[in-house]
Parts: sequence; structure tokens; C-alpha cells
Amino acid sequence: MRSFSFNAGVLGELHKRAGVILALVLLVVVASFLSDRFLTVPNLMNVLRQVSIVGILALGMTFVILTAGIDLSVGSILGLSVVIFAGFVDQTSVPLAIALGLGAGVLVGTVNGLGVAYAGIPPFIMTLGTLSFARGLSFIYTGGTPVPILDEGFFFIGNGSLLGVPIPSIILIVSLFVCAAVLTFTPFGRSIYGLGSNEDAARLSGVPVNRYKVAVYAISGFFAGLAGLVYSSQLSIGTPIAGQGYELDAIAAVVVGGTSLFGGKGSVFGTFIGTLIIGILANILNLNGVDPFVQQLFKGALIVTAVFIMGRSMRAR
Amino acid sequence: MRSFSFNAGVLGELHKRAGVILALVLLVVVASFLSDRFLTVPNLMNVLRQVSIVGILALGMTFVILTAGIDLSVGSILGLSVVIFAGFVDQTSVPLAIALGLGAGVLVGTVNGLGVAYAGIPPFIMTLGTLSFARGLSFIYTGGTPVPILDEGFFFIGNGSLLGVPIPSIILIVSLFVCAAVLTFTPFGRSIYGLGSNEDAARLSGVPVNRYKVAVYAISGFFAGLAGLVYSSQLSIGTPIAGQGYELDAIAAVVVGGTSLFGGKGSVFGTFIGTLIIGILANILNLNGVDPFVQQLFKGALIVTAVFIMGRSMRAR
Amino acid sequence: GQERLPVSGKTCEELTAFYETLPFTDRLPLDAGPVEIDGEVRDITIGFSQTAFNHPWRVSMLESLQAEACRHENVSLIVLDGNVDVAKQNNDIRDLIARGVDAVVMSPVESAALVPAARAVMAEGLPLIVLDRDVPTEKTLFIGQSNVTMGEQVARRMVEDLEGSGKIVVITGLQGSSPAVDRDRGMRNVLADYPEIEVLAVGDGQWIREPAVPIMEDFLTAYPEIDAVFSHAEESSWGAQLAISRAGRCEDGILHYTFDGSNAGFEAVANGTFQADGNYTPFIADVGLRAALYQLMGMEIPEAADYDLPGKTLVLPDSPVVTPENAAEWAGLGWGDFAPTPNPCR
Amino acid sequence: MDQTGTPMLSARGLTKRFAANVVLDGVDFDLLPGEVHAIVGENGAGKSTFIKLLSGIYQPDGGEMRLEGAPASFRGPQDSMGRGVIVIHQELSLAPHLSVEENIFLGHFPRRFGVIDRRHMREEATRLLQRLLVDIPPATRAGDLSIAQQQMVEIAKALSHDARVLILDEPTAVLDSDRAELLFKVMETLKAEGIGIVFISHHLEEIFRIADRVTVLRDGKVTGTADVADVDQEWLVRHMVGRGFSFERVAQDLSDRETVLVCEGLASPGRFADVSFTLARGEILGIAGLVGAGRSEIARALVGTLPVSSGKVTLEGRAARFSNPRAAARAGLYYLTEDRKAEGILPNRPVRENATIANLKAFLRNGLLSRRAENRFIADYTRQLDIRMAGPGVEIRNLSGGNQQKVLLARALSVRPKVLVLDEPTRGVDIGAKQEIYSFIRQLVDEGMSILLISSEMEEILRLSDRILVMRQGRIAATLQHSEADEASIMRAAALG
Ligand SMILES: Nc1ncnc2c1ncn2[C@@H]1O[C@H](COP(=O)(O)OP(=O)(O)OP(=O)(O)O)[C@@H](O)[C@H]1O
Ligand SMILES: Nc1ncnc2c1ncn2[C@@H]1O[C@H](COP(=O)(O)OP(=O)(O)OP(=O)(O)O)[C@@H](O)[C@H]1O
Ligand SMILES: [Mg+2]
Ligand SMILES: [Mg+2]
Repeated sequence: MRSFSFNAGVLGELHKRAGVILALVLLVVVASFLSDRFLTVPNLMNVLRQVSIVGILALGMTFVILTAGIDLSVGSILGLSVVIFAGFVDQTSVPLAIALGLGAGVLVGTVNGLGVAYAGIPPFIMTLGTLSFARGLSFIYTGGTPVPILDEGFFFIGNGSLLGVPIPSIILIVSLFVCAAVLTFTPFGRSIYGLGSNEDAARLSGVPVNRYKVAVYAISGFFAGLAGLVYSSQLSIGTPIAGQGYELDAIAAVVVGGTSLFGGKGSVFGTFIGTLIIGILANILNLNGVDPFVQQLFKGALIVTAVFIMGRSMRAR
Repeated sequence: MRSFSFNAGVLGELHKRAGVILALVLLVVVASFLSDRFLTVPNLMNVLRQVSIVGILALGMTFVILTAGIDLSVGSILGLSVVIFAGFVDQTSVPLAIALGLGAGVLVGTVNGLGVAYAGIPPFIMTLGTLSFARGLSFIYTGGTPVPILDEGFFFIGNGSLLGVPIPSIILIVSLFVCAAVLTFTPFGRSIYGLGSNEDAARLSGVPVNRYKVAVYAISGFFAGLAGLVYSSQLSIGTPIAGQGYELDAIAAVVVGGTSLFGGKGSVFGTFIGTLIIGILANILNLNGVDPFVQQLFKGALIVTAVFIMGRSMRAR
Repeated sequence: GQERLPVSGKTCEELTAFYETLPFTDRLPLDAGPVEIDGEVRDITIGFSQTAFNHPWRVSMLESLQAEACRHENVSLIVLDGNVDVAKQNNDIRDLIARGVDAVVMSPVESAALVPAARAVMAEGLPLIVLDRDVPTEKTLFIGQSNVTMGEQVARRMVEDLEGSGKIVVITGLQGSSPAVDRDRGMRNVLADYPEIEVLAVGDGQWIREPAVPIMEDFLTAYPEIDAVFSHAEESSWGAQLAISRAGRCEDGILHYTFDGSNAGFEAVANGTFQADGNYTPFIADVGLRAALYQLMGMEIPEAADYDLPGKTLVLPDSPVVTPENAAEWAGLGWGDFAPTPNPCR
Repeated sequence: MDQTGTPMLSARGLTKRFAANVVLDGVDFDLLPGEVHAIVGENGAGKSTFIKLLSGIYQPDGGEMRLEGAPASFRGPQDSMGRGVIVIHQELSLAPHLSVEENIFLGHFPRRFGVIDRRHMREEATRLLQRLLVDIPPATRAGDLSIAQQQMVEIAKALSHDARVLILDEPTAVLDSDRAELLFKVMETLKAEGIGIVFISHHLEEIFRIADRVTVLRDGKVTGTADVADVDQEWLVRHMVGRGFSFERVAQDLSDRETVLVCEGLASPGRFADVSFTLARGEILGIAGLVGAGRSEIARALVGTLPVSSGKVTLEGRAARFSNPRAAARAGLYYLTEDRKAEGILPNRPVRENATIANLKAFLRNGLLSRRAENRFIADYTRQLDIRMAGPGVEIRNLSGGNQQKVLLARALSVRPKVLVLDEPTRGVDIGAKQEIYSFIRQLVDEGMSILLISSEMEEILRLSDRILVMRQGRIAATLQHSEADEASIMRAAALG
């Protein structure tokens, strides 16, 4: 590994991610043997659209996990933003609805961050609390009944395509590159790695640890809101149970993508590949009509195996 | 705190747990103002029985968290053992069914432990994998249909009383004292604290770290099986979805009880009190007929507040 | 064959025997044997996207589907589990399209949310049969019953038994899920006319037994007088009954009104444990599959009728709520082959 | 000493590599019964790695080990301990949440009927601590102890085993000279009992104080083994680094320099009180004292990580009571920690990022972080400080302690501080690296930087400082000019006030 480390740029990145890329390539090869439909453009576009919601959540989650934190509330934040979108799109205007929905995500995320950074509550607990709280809010707001969305323009966000690429996938990929740029090229991003690697050292080096922690949870909340936008526009409905359990899928994508739960190590590209791995697995099992109960076995086994295969980096602790 | 640390035994224990005990007392006082039915013997016995399933899970979870691990699979292990009990009680004999159900719990727990200790897979991921896997097994075993249990003796385990105390509560309390004794008085128990406190130190001191890690996950699996025994005998039914999401309740009980997610710090008595706090909250909300949506807000807020109130100890990281 | 089918784990042999007991085999009749399309017998693959397999009612629906498929050796099924997640179900249906199935049968998690998926199926020119919960968009056929009217029927029976006044507690299905919402709405529609009936408290039974027990225990503690439990699921009613017996309140004569329509539930009505059971049959998927095959064979679906949503519907006779009066004639005609839980008060 | 007897422990041709990096290369080593065998060498020479092979933490890639004549290959620490090879590792390794007595017996609790025999454990722990003249209640939580106290507990823990071979990897690095002397006394008794002791230290005078023989390691190879009586410091240094050293000190005239930092009556409750001093431009102000005197606390208070109850600080005439290290660094005051592992390095980040984290703004080009600029910066310091590593992309945890320290020094300089606080800057650093760091510090003050130098090493303080503050129990016991300071005057002030 050493000989490459001078090699900045793409090659270095590829090399660092070799394990997870290998896993992806392996899966693609196996998948294309298992189904001749797998490697068709429509199916690959399908996969890309299918992974967009969890993929977006996982991007935000990557920031949090890089700081050695965790955000269990993303599924509930998604649900909250979904019902807000649904409640406002048809009543007011699409831009206002979007602003409110994303704003709610940032708000709950900020509360998480304040609790973690300033009240010293462990991230697992703080976000477990908001998981329950935000879900409760969605239920109260809707009275438990799903709110249909009729606006056609809004529907287009989730279901339209540009140049044959589904818009949700474009949102995911643009977000990916923005996140990668922030993490690689800004002092903030770099400090996130430092803070995750050794919080005390980062603090002594002058990193505004608390503020940055608030920021990462706010970012995670923002992306949960963005995922909610994709969700509600794709499905034209604001259901208060939206996103239940997605936090575990998002965390799995991040970790399968090679980011360490102990912080300081990983990348959003890895997370994207992790998302694809999980998405392709689900796709190929569906294409082959594997018994849904048996699919659960595969899913469980895949997460563990993927982390094991490329795992050296996480065993470091 | 120093001046008390000589004081082993009850007084020391009380002092160390002052925060969480205070929280419990506060809650009891508030609860008895909110409902005159709260402080009645039948209601308190109810609470004690109601908390028994999560309480038993939380005991096993305490072992795992003391080693700085986490076990997300306990809900699924509970589900697996529940369907095994249901599948064998009426077909074979109660003792055989119990042995098989508990054995399955220990087995899955052992797999968790082997993955964490020897394959170096982070506990969060390993147990997330078995969460999915064990749940899949329960579904496959039952074909998705609950299996009724008709045996009267088995029913008694979950619903009978001894001297007015429900048997599930007796199981919980006996387990509590056994766990406390193991953690306090045996080399294994103290080593668990050491290993959670500083794994490298424990390894260098000759603690068989890997074997003990396997053991704590096996213990957690065992208690998940035991909770499954209480579940299935109380409800006379083996449903494959039993225990879904219980892992978060169990973790919440452990952490509200003052055990640190970073390992090395905490006790099963704390966990028991944490369990009671959460159980009493649910009880008092139900007694007052609080809307289930609003209950979620309370639950979220309680977890965070409880950890904050008594939190100094966990902010240590 | 002896091969065990996915999810249900049953063999075709078992399912063929079971087929004889299904209630609607006379609708859209279709002979056993290979299905010919344009005079040729080729493999036909039908995709089935189920809400989730987390409840035996859903498994029973699948069994009725599998039983029909077993009658035609060239018809095979791909069965997917929506996991109570509209986004996942949406994805699943697109995977079915990618897989190149000949028709899609789906039972949506949430009606409005599956519109895009439904449109995608129709855009491919595939027959789309929607079961149980409708989608407000174009489709080949919808088959289902209304949870709202069923909620009304059960509530009306309760009002009759209580003679228009009393105190009740409600244990809902999983909060936010559409049958829970609809059954509740049906009940509220009826109770609006009976101000003397007081809803003391509402708890979330999540369709299952375990959460209903502590909820009911706490309700029993809080309210010395409860006349009836209105529960959205038989399972939750069993949980409530357990709580009643443990609280020593068997003598109170608390009445149970519930839903699901399982054979075990009917037996419990017959022996007096439940007063009414909303007869919500899952055995509509065989009809759905036949409708899809009709469509593939280029046949008209005889009884398809227009209704207030896009597409057509097949109206099935309303199954009456099962009460002590008609419980005997319904014995064995419900779903599920498991025994009822013994009433702990006896 | 019986030079011909069977060695307690011997190694022949022991080789260990990490990936392509050969860390140990054919090491031969013998430990005789009842001898103290010292191992010396530069940072990264492979001393700790050698110890880890001897105790089964690593498995060798070549060569063999023998324990009392019989071939030995240890599967892990448990295995080696079971056979009487006891190690005190370089990194402190206590479990902070366990009590002192539990730490001592962790891994081999005394049992009775399967449970821990607490009474026996308490008695034994008390006896061991008394033997080390350590006055710590055995029920104290280990995490509440000072570093020096923790090290004493480590020693007690080692003594709690039935050791045949005792290996001490830099045990004195965090001890003051009194404590170190105590340890040597204990080592002498153990020696007399026939136990073989391996002793590692960068303090060469300690080698002459306690060791019988010495083996010098350089780049993973043995460059010499000798009876201590036959060699001198010059010989050791030559074998370690291949050249000799001389420490020269030039006194500066600071009378006309402007004052940069003024500290008046600074106090932090329970830690220190009434601390006043001034620091001139280009001055090195040494702060001496016994371990626990409160020196690090002053530094921490200055950069805002410890609360201050009263007092006034000015930096270049401006009020300088900072609430966090960030504000301090912005104003030109930077603190380089004594605890490299806990709050210095970003262990799993590359060297490059470790060097630049404190002032990332300086590496922005067109608003984006420029890896090129960062590489240029680290390359610069790699040359100036002679940092030895495979490249700026290696994770810093793979560097030896001395090289880590040099990277952290580069980090401190990236903020271009006016005042740099160095806390134990050469702790665990070898003699060669130390020399390089010293001359570098000289260079910094020549360029006009002012330095507060906290150190427990008398020689370091005396050699570098222009003036010396001596702390005792949280107060300044004396302020000595360079001309009047010597070891005796400092010790007198530190110990007696
Ligand atoms: N786990 C490891 N992986 C890769 N390289 C390592 C590892 N451990 C040690 N090294 C390298 O091996 C060399 C020897 O390290 P070691 O810790 O044995 O040195 P040392 O002589 O004890 O130094 P010091 O005096 O600083 O303690 C160093 O270059 C170090 O970077
Ligand atoms: N973790 C701790 N918990 C409680 N007290 C501590 C802790 N660490 C240090 N102390 C106390 O703080 C005071 C100063 O400790 P410290 O050893 O850092 O002083 P110092 O003068 O900086 O010494 P040195 O830098 O040589 O280690 C001592 O009284 C010590 O006992
Ligand atoms: Mg070393
Ligand atoms: Mg210090």
C-alpha cells in the first residue's frame, strides 16, 4: 500500500478502495451469470433509482460515522420531512414545501448535534431519542393517515429522467460529488477525519470540535430530508411510517463501503459502492425470484461477508 | 466518588447508582401524582411482569455493552427461540423444547461472538447480520404463520405466580442476582470490565479476551432465548415476528441504567432500574390514556433526559 | 410435485386439496391444466408483490395464489416481500418488470404510494391485478373488500350489543397502516351517532398479541368499568383476553369485537369468547391470478365493472361479520389452519 | 554472575517484518539468570518489536527462541505469562475503570471456590504496593491515578506474577528520578533471586546504574553486546547511531529583548496558584519540577482546556485568557502535548494530515486544500527534522515515537506561533532524535520564537533554558537564571521549596 500513497488523485483513491471495489465487481459478475436481464440498461437504471433513497441517507451518515458517531434518527427524519412535503406541496408551493421539509431535517439534525456535542449525550442515545420523537411528530402531524400528493411537477422530481438517467439518481450522484469535494478539499472536511481519528488531538490542534459535530449531524439531517424529498416525490404520498428501519440500511451501506465505525477512516465513494453492493444484491435476488424469507438470510450473510472480505481496515481498532 | 470506592457492598453500590435511582424515585413520585392507581400492588406487579421480557434481554445486553460491544440481534434471537419453543412444546416435551430454544439462542450468540472476536467484524455489523439472518430463519421455520402453543404447564411459566409474584418477574430477578454475582465476584466478570475498559491491557494481562468475548455474546443469546421463553409461554404463541425492534428497547434500558456504551462501566442493577424507568413511563402513560402518538414523544424525550440527568459518567469518553 | 413452495412452505399436492375449500373458485372459472396463449403452451411467469409476509393473513392470501398456480403446470410465480415499505415495494415491482414477468399481481402496502409502480406496469402493457388495497390509477382489475365498511359492520354489532351506551377501549392495528386507519374510520363513523358510547383510551396493538397485553393490563388498572374491547386484530384480542384473565376480571363480562376472519377466530366467536369477527378473507388471490390469465389469454373478464376509480373492479359478495348466530355455518370457511388459543378465563 | 550457565531466554536469528519493512533482522540475544540485560537503540530500532516477539504478541518470521534451553514459541501473552515471561510494555496498559488491586491481578485473579478471593487480593496488592513504597489505596480506580502512579501499579502488577524473566520496556520514561531509583532497588532484589531482567531505556545513565550487560540495536540489527563495565557512553552512542555527539550550549543575552508573554497571579483551583512569569522574544523558559507539580496544568490553562479562577495573561500586550486552543492558536500561542498517544497524533490518518491539521487555511489554493502545498510543507520538515518514514501518506501510528514527535512539532510550527509551549518534547525520544530536536528548538528561538519548555529531564532543562522556573505543588518555588542553575539547585527547589 505504501508505494502508492504518494499517488494522489484517482489512482490512489481506487487503490485505497480496492477491497470494496473488488467486492462490487465480484457481485456484478456473479449477478450477470445469474440473470441475463441483469446487465441491461433499463435494469441498471432501475438499480440506480432503487438505491437513491438509502444512498442519499448513507452519504449524510458517512459524515457522522467519520466522527465516530452514529445517527439512528435518519429514518424518522425522512418520515418527518415526507409528511411535511406532503402537507405543503399541494397547499402552498413546491419550493416552499421543499424548503420546509429540508429545514425540518436540518433542524432535527442540529438538535442531535447539540445534544451530542454540548450536552455530551452519546450519539447512539441522542439519536435513538430523536428516532422516537421525530416519528411521533410525523404521526401527530398526519393523525396517522397518509397524505396523498397530487402535484405533477413534484411527481416529476421522483419519477422523471434527464438524458435517460432517473432524477433521484442524479440527485444522489451530484450529492456524492459535493460530499466528496467537501470531505477532500475543505478544512471542514479534513477536520472531520481528524476529529474522528482522535477527538482530543483535534481539539488541541484548534479544530472547533463541538461546532463541527453539530454540523455533521445537521448535514445528516439535511440528507435525510433530501432522501425524504425523493421518497415523497417518487411515491406521491406522505406516510408517517416512511423510512422506518432505513437507518440500519444506511449504516450497513456506509460500513460495507469501508468506513470505520470507530471514525477517521472512510469515504463517500466507498459508501456509494457499499450502497450499490446492497442494492444489486436485492435486485439480483428479486430477478431470480428467491424466496423472500431466504432473501433475509442472504442480506444478513452479505453484510457480514462484505465487511469481512475487505475488513482489515476496520479491525485496526 | 473516591471516598466511597472502598465501600464495596450495598452502600457503595447505592452511591454509584445515585443518579439513576434518583431518576427512578422522581418518576415514581410523579407517576403516583398522575394516577392514584399507580401505587397499588396489582399495578406494580403488572409493571414488574410487563418489563420482564425487555428486562431479561437487557441483562444479557449489559454483558455485551460492558465489553464496549453491542448486540442488535437479541430481538431476532428472541423470535427464533419463540418459534422453536412453539414448534416443540406440543410435539415433544416442555423440557426438550426449552433446551432447544435456549440452545438456539446460545448458538446464534456464539456465532456473533466468533465473528466479533475471531473474524474481527465490528459488533454492530456482525449482530446486524444475525438480526437479519435469525429473523429469516424464524420465518422459514414457520412459513410466516404463528404456531399456537396449547400446553398448560408451559402457559403457567409465563402467567403463573409464586407468592403473588409473577413467574416472569421471578425469572428476571433471579437472573439479575445471578448476573450481578457473576460480574462482581468471578474472575470472568471482573475481566469483562477490564476488557471493556482497555482491551489491549486485558489481553496483555493474559485475559483470554477472545474467548470471553464469545462468552458475552453467548450469554446475551442465552438471555434472548430466556426472554423468548417468557414471551412464548405468556402468549401461548410462537410468532416469527416476535421481538422485532426489542434490541433498541434493551439497549435503551442498559444505557438509561448508567452503563457506558464505551465499555468498562456499569452494572446489571443499573440496567434493572433502567428497565423499570422505561416500564413505568409506559405504564403511567397508558394509565392516563395518553395518545399512542404522543407516547412516542415521551419515550424519545425520556431516554435522552434520563441519560442527561445522570450522565456525567458517560461523558467521560 | 413434492417441491415446497416459497414462503408458505407447502407442496402443490397440499395446496390442490386446499383449493377445494376456497370461497371464490366459481368466479372467473378456469380449468386445471396448461394455459394456452394464442394456441401455444409456453412458460408464464406471474410476479406477486405482497405487502409483507409478517402476518398469517398475508401468507394465506399467497396460498390461495399458489393453489391456483399449482393447477397450471406452465404457470410459475415470483413472490416478493414488500416489508411494509412502500419504497421497497415500488422497487420490487420494477424488478419484476425488469425480470420480464407476464403479469403483475400486487397487494399494495399503501394505496396512493404505489401509483408510480402501477403506472410503470401498465406502461409495459402487462396485466396488473391489484388485491385488497386499491391504487387510484389505471389497472386491469381491482379485487378487494372495504375495511371501512367492515369496521362499520363490526362497530354496529357492538353498538347493538351495548344497546347504545357503554365504555370501550380500542386496540388498533399498527399505527399508520392503512387497514388500521380504515377500520378505525369505520368505527368512528358509527360511533358518531352514539354519543353515549365513550372511548376510554386507545392503544397501539401493532396487529399482534404481545403489545396488547400490557396495554390492556394498564387500561384495566386505570378503568374499573370497561364494557368492550374494540380491537383491529384477533391476535390483539387474544392479548387483551389474557390481560383480563390475569387481572381477575373474567367476571366483568367484557365483550370483544375484532377482525381478521380466521378459522380460529370463528371458533372463538362460536364458543363465546369474541362477540363479532370482521370476516376479512384473504382468499382473493386465486381470483386475481385467474383474472391475469384471462387477460393473457385474450379473454374478457366477465364480471369486471367500472367504479369510481380508474380501471375496473370485480365485486365479491360481502362476507357477513361472523357473530354467534352465523358462526356455525362459517366454521372452516375462514383462513388459517391453526387452533384457537384457549380462553384463559375458562 | 555465571556467564556460562544456560540462558534463561535466548534468541537466534530472530527476524520480523511488517510488509516489506524488515524491523528485526537476525537478532541474537541471551539473557542469563540473575542479570539485567539492557537494550538500547534509536527510536524505531526495533526494541519494542523484539519484546513483543519475546512475549508472543507477534510471531517471528524467522529465527528461534529458547526458554531455559527448551525451544519456545509463544502463541500469545497468556502463553508467555504462563511460562514466567512477564512484560511491562512501553504503552501504559491499565484498565482505567478497574481498581488498582483488580488491575494488578487482572488475568490471574486469586480464586476461592471459583470466585475471586478479595481478601487475599487486597492483602497481596497492599504488600506489593508497600514494597514499591507507593501510597495508593488498592481500591482506587486506576483511571484516577497520575501517569507516574499508573506506572508504579504496572510494576506492582509485574511483580505479582511468578516471574522467571522480567522485561521492562522504558519503565522510567514517566518516572522521576526518585521513583526510578526505587525501581532499580527492586530490580536488584529480583536479580538476587535469580530472575533475568531485560531493561530498555533511552536514559543512558540508567544503563550504567543498573545493567550488567547491554545490547545495542540499530535498524533491526545487533551492532554490539558488551558488559556494561567494559564500555562507556561514547561506545553506546557510536553503536547506536554510528557517530558521536556533543552537547554544546550557548548562553544568550536577553536583557534588551521585548517581553512577549506576561502571566500574573494565574490560578486554577486545586491545580496551581499564584503563577507569575514573563517570557521574552526568543527566550526559552524552562519549567522544571517533580512529576505532578502542576506544570502541564499551567500550559493547559494558558490554552483554555483547564479553567482559570483568577489571574491575568497578556500576549504582546493584548489580554490573552483563551477559552479554547483554537483561540489561543489564532493569537499565536500553541501547546504541544506531553501525551502523544492520547491527544497528539491522529493515529489512523496519514503523516501529511497530521502535520497540517492545526492550520489548514494555510494550505488552501483557490479556496481548496492543495495536497501539493501540504506535501511541500511536510517535505520541508522531513528534511529539517530528519523524519524517518516511508512517505507522507503513511498512517502516523506506524511511525516510531520519536518520529511521531517530530511530525507533531511540524504541526505546531504550521500555526507559526509566537509562543510555543513544549511539554516533555523528548519523552521516549532517542538520543539522536533528541539532538535534532534540540538544535531545531535553538533554530526556532534564533528566528524569534519564544518557548516555554516543560520537562522532567534535568539535562534537557539545563541545556536549553535561558531561565528556569521550578514548580512545587502547584506553585513557583524558584526562578533561576541560567548561570545560577544546576541540578542541585533545581532539585532543592523542586523537592524542598
Ligand atoms: N504494527 C506495525 N506495523 C508496521 N510497522 C511497525 C509496526 N510496529 C512497529 N513498526 C515499525 O517497526 C519499527 C520498530 O518499531 P519499535 O516500536 O520496535 O521501535 P523501538 O525501538 O521500540 O522505538 P522507540 O524507542 O521509539 O520505542 C519502526 O520503524 C516502526 O515504525
Ligand atoms: N487523571 C487524573 N485524575 C486526577 N488527578 C490527576 C490525574 N492526572 C494527574 N492528576 C493530578 O494532577 C496533578 C498534576 O499532574 P501532572 O502529572 O500532569 O503534573 P505535571 O507537573 O505536568 O507533571 P508531568 O508533566 O511531569 O507529568 C497531580 O496532582 C496529579 O496527581
Ligand atoms: Mg519502543
Ligand atoms: Mg505533565
